[in-house]
Amino acid sequence: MELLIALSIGVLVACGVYLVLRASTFPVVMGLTLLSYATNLFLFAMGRLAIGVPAVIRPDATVYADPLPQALVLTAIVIAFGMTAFAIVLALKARGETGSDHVDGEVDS
Amino acid sequence: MLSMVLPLAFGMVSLALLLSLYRLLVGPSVPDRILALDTLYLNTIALLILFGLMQGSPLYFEAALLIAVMGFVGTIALSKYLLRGDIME
Amino acid sequence: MMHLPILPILLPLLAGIVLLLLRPLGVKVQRMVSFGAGFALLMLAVLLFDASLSGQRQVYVLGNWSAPFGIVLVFDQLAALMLLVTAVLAVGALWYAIVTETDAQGRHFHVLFQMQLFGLNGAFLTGDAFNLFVFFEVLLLASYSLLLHGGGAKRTVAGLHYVVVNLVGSTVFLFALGALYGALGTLNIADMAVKVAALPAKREGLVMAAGLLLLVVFGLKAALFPLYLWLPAAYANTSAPVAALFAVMTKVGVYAIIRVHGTVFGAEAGNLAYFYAPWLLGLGLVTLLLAALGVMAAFQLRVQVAYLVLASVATLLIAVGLQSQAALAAGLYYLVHSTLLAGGMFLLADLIVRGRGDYADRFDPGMQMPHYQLLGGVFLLAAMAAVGLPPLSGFFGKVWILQAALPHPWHWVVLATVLLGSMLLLIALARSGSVLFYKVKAKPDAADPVITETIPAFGLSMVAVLWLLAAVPLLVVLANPVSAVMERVAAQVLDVSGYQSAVFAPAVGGK
Amino acid sequence: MDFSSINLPLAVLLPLMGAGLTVWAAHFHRVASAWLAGLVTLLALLALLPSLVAVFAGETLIQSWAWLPAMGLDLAFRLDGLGALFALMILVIGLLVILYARYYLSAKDSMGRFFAYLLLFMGSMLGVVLSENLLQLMVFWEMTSLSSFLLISYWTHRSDARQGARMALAVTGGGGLALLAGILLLGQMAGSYNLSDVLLAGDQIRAHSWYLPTLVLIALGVFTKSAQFPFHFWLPNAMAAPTPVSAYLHSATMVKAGIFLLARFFPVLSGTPEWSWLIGSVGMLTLLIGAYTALFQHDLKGLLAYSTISHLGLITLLFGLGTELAAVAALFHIINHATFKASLFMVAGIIDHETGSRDMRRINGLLKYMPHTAVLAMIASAAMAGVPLLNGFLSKEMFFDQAVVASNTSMWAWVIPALATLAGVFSVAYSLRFIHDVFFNGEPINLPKTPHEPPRFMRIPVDVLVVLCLAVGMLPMFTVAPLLAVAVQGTLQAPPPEYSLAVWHGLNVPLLMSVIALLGGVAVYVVRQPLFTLYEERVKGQQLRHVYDWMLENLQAFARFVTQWFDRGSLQDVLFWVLGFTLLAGLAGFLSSTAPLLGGRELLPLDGVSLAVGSTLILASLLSVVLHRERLVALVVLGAVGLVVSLAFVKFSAPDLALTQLSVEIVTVVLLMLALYFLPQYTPRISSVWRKWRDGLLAGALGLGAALLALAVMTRDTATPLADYFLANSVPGGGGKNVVNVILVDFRGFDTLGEIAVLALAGLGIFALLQQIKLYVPTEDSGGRAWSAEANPFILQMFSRILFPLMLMVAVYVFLRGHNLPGGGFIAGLIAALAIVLQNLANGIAWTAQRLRFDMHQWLAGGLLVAAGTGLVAMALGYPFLTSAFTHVHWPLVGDFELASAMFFDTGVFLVVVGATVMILVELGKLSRVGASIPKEGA
Amino acid sequence: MLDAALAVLVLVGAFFTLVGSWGLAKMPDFFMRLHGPTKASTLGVGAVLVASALYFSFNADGVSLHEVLVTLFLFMTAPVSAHMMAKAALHLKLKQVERTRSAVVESGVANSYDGTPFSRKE
Amino acid sequence: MWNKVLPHPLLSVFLLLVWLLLNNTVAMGHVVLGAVLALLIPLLTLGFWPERVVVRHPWVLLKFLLVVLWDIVVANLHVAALILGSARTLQPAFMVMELDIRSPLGASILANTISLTPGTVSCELSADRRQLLIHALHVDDVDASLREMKQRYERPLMEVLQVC
Repeated sequence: MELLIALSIGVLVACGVYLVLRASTFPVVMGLTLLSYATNLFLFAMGRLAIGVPAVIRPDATVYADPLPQALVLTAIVIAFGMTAFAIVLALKARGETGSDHVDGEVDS
Repeated sequence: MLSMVLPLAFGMVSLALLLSLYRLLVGPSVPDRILALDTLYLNTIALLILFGLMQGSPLYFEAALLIAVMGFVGTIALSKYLLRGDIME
Repeated sequence: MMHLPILPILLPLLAGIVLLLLRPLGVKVQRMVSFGAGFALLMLAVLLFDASLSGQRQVYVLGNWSAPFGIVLVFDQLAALMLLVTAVLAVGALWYAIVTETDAQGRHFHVLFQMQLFGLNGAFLTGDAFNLFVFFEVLLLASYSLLLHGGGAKRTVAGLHYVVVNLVGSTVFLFALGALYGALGTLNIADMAVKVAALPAKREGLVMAAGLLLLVVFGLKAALFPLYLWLPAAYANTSAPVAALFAVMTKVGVYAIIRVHGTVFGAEAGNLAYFYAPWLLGLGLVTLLLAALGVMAAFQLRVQVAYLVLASVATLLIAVGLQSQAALAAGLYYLVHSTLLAGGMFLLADLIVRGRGDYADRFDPGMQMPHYQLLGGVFLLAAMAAVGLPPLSGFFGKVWILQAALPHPWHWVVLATVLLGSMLLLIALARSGSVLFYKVKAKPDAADPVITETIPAFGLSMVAVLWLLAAVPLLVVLANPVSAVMERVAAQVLDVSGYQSAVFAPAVGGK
Repeated sequence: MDFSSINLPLAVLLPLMGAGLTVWAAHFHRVASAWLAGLVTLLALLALLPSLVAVFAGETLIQSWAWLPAMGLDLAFRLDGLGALFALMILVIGLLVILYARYYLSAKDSMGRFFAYLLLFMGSMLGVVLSENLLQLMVFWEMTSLSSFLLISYWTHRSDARQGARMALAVTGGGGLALLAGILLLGQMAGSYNLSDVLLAGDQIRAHSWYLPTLVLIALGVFTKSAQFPFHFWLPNAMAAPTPVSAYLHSATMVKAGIFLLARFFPVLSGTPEWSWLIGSVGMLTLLIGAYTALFQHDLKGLLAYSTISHLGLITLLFGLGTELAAVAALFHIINHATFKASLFMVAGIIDHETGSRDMRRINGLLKYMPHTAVLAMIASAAMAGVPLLNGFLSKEMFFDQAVVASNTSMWAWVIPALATLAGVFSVAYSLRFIHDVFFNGEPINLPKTPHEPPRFMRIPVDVLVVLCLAVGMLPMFTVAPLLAVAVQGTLQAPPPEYSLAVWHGLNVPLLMSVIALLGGVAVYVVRQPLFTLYEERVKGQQLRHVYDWMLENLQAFARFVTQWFDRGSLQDVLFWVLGFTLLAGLAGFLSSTAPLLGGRELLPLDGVSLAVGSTLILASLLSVVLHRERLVALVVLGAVGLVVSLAFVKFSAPDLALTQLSVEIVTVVLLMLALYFLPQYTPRISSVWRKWRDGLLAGALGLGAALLALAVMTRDTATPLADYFLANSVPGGGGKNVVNVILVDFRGFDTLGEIAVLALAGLGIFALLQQIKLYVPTEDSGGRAWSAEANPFILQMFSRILFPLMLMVAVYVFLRGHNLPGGGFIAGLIAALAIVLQNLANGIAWTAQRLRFDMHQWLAGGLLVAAGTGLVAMALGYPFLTSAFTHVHWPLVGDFELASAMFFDTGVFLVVVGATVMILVELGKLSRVGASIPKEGA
Repeated sequence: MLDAALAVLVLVGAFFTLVGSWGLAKMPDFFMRLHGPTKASTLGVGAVLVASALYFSFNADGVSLHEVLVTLFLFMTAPVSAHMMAKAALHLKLKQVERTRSAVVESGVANSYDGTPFSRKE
Repeated sequence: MWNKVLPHPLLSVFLLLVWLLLNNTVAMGHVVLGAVLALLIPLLTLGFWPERVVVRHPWVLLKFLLVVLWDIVVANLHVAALILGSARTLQPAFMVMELDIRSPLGASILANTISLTPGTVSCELSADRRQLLIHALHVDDVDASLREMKQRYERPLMEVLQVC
């Protein structure tokens, strides 16, 4: 199972990185979104994986998943959302100002 | 008995998931892919409820509820994009 | 006063909220509130700095959850120093923005400005690695908007690059933090140091990788080679008060390295003690050379100043990389000098841009600008300080660092690089000053733009420039007490066990 | 405070402070600044006088205060014989130059500025010679370079002045940096930066392994400052300065600073073969080249400049010889050279001033126009040539003598005296040229002005100096002897050796050499024509300044090349470096330890469903890359990826995360769609194949790295039971069963405060960004079809309105249960926001805005205020910020329920999330109404 | 008895879910694909939800009916989604299999919302 | 007066029900809370429902709902068979239904009902809301099929909801 998660993280990172390195703003933002998915999964996995344990305190339960990484991921998700939103609007702004979707502000060719 | 059929049910829903993924992969048209995504949402709800049954935990309900509510918005927005481009006007 | 450490965080936050609420009351009210808050922050920073001189660390246990479980703020001399520098810079930048009405060129300038301070101060005070991440994001997002304040194609493109690069940086930050948490099981910086000191050998590679990833993140903020490419365009194309405030942004990265790496991988970290230092030193040297070449290659003043910022950060990182108390003290001295100087220079560059009309700050001979004597004189002083010529603070900072480098095995390289860098800066700045102030046309060409007769609000603008540049002579005149403080700050920073015992001391009060 | 304990710094500070005053004084009357400058100089001289008595008695005065003790930098001044000699030269000649300059400067020139610079320089120079602390010496040293830059570039409109000044600054400032390094090393070796200590540590230093580098570095400082070969080229170019500046800086002071340093460090560094070779050979070369080149200058000041170079070479050579007597000769020549060269420069200035030209091919026969000046010039030139009965002769004799003494040591012995004589020959020749060409040699040719004698006071300084030349030359024992004696003592830090200042030493080898030099000089001057031709054809082009220019140009080009290559303003490049470096850093981290990559923790078994879900994730991500050109499709696929990620969170027992991820993912997709409307629908193919491979490889490597990093952690056990604390304290301490939520709003509520601040900032930032944005609004889709005419499909409208209250209900539900069950303010906020967004989607923004009149700014402010206020209440009650409290309340009818402060905090979160999300999406949605004003690109 | 009912419901639900996706994957044109997921899957999910409601009503304390809500939501949203997607497909003039009998003039479908009513094809 | 406080009593009842369903409880506390919300939310969203919705024959509505539910189940089996069978034998069709129902809500519900019942998806509603374009997966007789739908769904809906 851990292998599968690691593989997923790896693929997400690879896809995200590849898209981030593209020359137009939209793929870059998509790449950033993929990267944030990868980050969330990674951060979450850092609390180790646990299947079928209760998510809230129950009198009869003794084993729980590590809640801290979950809280961190929540924070990270929110922040990534704000950042992505900003980035995409900025991409629009750049298009408005430079007339181009190219990340370096040159006219699309 | 439930515990016996659950793996089977999981298998069927997983297969459904993969079939939807297939449609997502091959398209061919954009509405096809939107439909595939919509179906993925449905499959996911089923999967979640099955999880809940397997774990005996009611905590998966909200996720299902949310998908039912939110997935709809996604599909609507995508369809409207095809129709109007400007989804909020 | 128990709540002292959190006040520098709360003050700008509340100011930001109040500004947002008072939005309908118009720009005048906004200015008064914002500047008032900035000034209050400065007073507070002075007060706190004075309080820190006792050498006592103050730990503020947020939510009354003691470390390592809750988040703590650790207020020590280094934090106090950073707060003070930031506040001084902020007041100058804010003043300039108000008198030149830069703040009215877009929306929400003052809210964003206060939130930027909120983020900065939070980053300086927090004792928790993840909380540091959060404050980094706060200050970054505020900085994105501030950077873009006013608009324009070049600014937007530069902003886009800045934003995307920092988003990637945030991703790496989270990966590094995640790996550290996974390997050490804690997020509190002091606790991390405890865990690293007792780290099983089997986890060393993992922790080192995470530590270096973290160095990438901080290096990105600090503009370390090869991560600095976002900086020149971003700083050169934003509005002057923002660029001035940004002078402290790179220092946040340096601060984070000193704080996080210096504590977690400090003297007690066994095999991992200071393993990052050679990276800093080596990359700092390369950065310095490239920055100096950049200063030479610049075609316009603001780009040149941006590269000067880079050079100063590189010098600072070299000091940190030398990894000795003397070098650190020297580095901190240099930090104060370079931050305020860079802020002043950006404002000065803006005045020059405004004085030269369409020639702006390009290194082409234009018409004589208004107030050229005063501007030229101030430019000369600033340039001297930037190059590191005596009798200004740049010289003392640089020499102190070099002196501290002598016991280090790499002293020849450091000596050669820093001095070569200074040489290049000297040549370049002599040229730019000469072009801007000396090489003026006697009469305009037919195709020339209209000559700028006056600079609006020149006197008031100049106040901000001089406010920031005052540091340059003051650091020299007061070198004796200032250097003594820096030595104590450095000693306190390197005292990891003292930091730990302060953090883990039983909290005051209780539930 | 006793005056005699602060007079040294006072002497230095007076001119420095006077610099500011002169600018101020010039506001009243331009000449006032000159008087003030003179007064200040006089005061400085007076300040020093009381101490001179002690110095002449052989004492060394030191006055010091701590300045930057951590660095070993004290504010420390020292007056000994050497310092006194230089200080007197600086002040006395300074006084004369000020007097001279007051008449030299024309009405157009700003006197305030000139004298300010001059005093600045004077103070710096005094600082150099009076420093006890070496770092402090460095401070003043660089200040002399800087103030000389200002002085040389005084006529800023002249490009030769600007260039000459920059060259001087670059060379001397650069040399200063080398000197700085040398001094740092010296101090490190001596253990102190105080001269007194360093002077005592000579043996130790000479035996140190750093000795040679230190020597070279210090020599570099000396050579650049004192215009020694190969750095001498700046001096002739500095002649663009006003002549008083040349008279002061380039004869008596600035260029002597390097020499001063040689004298200062003589006891510490001299006496080794390295010293002799380095200093001696450079001095010799400079002596010859300077003397030779001087002859061929047509510019008066150029001749004097090269002559100066030559004489500086001579002094350097003397120090390089390393003997005590050579040092005596050197010091003596310093004094002599200062007097005659300063006066010659002043004469050159007078001639320039009165004729309007400095070209010796045009200035001829001035004797009859300005006889007085001519006499002065001839005496000074004769001194320069080393004619007996003048001061130049005495020191030159001593030089020849030492050259002969030095020659005793080697087989090539004759070389040094021979070369010295040769230099003497040229020296005589150019002195002769100066006199003959200018004052005789026919009539002036085509001069701008008719020459006449200068104002009386302009000539007085020259008179004084020439009288000094004569007095020293004829009566050395009664004039210069005491000063020289203390200077020698100060230099050697030992009692002076036996030497004689007599005019006549009998017939000996040095006298013979002098005679040869005089006769040879006359001979060379007589047959100068072929030499001139030779020089013009062969030598003139080979100047070092061209090398300097070439180097500077190439350096500039190199800088541009490197900078533009590395910083080409491309985001792709920036990201490539960042990501590549990240890979490198991670890799280096793993490789620098021998610890195994993976641990031995037992892994969870893999099941079919997970495999299906996992492969969905992987395939969908890959698909989003493959299809990324078709942006809308890629977006759909991205939605699927987000969905599967949230499914994974469910699988691994994190429902809160799943809910959040899911909501955010939908909002993100809607957001991206809103943006996509204004962007091209397809990404053009820009990347080259090579670029794709490069990016692909980097992406793959980083993906692999991330996977390995994840595995490396996951295959090891958790480190510490931090989680146990949270689990144990969540209910009793935080009052909530949902630990994740309690962490968010209580244990780590501060994080959340920052997080909502980020969100609020994103909203505000986006609001600000969208204000002046102008975008092309497409009227047809990418396939060229017109948009559907129906803005708001009817069925959608109806059902979205039905859903609205339901969704709000769900939001409230999710919010209220958050503390104990999965949910909370954030998710609830997103649901509520999405409910509002749905209304905008289905009914249009205007329609919705009419019915929901909220200013989202107030929501943001209110939310932040509520959240922060929760913390402030705790502070008011005497607890730390954000301390939580909860209680159970019993209400009739309703029953028991829990009231927690965290709930208020969560309300703040809710408000901010709704505010920010709605603000972002709706503001973006509004864009199509303000746009449409710019054309589509390419159209 | 309950167990058996649950098992049947779960199996039926999973089956219909599968059938929906099967249809999605198999059908030759978009409009035909639309039928499977929007209905079969909806019903399938509904069945699973009912099973869940039953299960928790009997296995936990108190009646659990909130699964009904999910079903309710789905029944409200799924047709709207389908409608919107169909509209989009019509707008894009997606190809239908040739044997589809069309009661509508081509242009009438494509620009369906220019306000004119559909006209019958003869 | 009541119109002001309780603009949509039906909606409020419905919301209270939803609240109790959500919380899976009929505890007094939740009833009170739910009631408060059920009052507040309609007030908040008042602008979205300017006109009152009048339901005239609740029993007809109930019957309609049951019929639809039954149709969903039965017809789903049918469609499942169609899907699993050979796709080549299917006879898809676009049909136009002339609407008699005038209530906007009614038309929407009808369209949705048709979409929900298997085999048919309502694709397009004309601007005058008098025609509905339906796609059917498999029909033998278009007109018969249309007639049946009108009979089963439109009629009861018209009874329940009529524009006043």
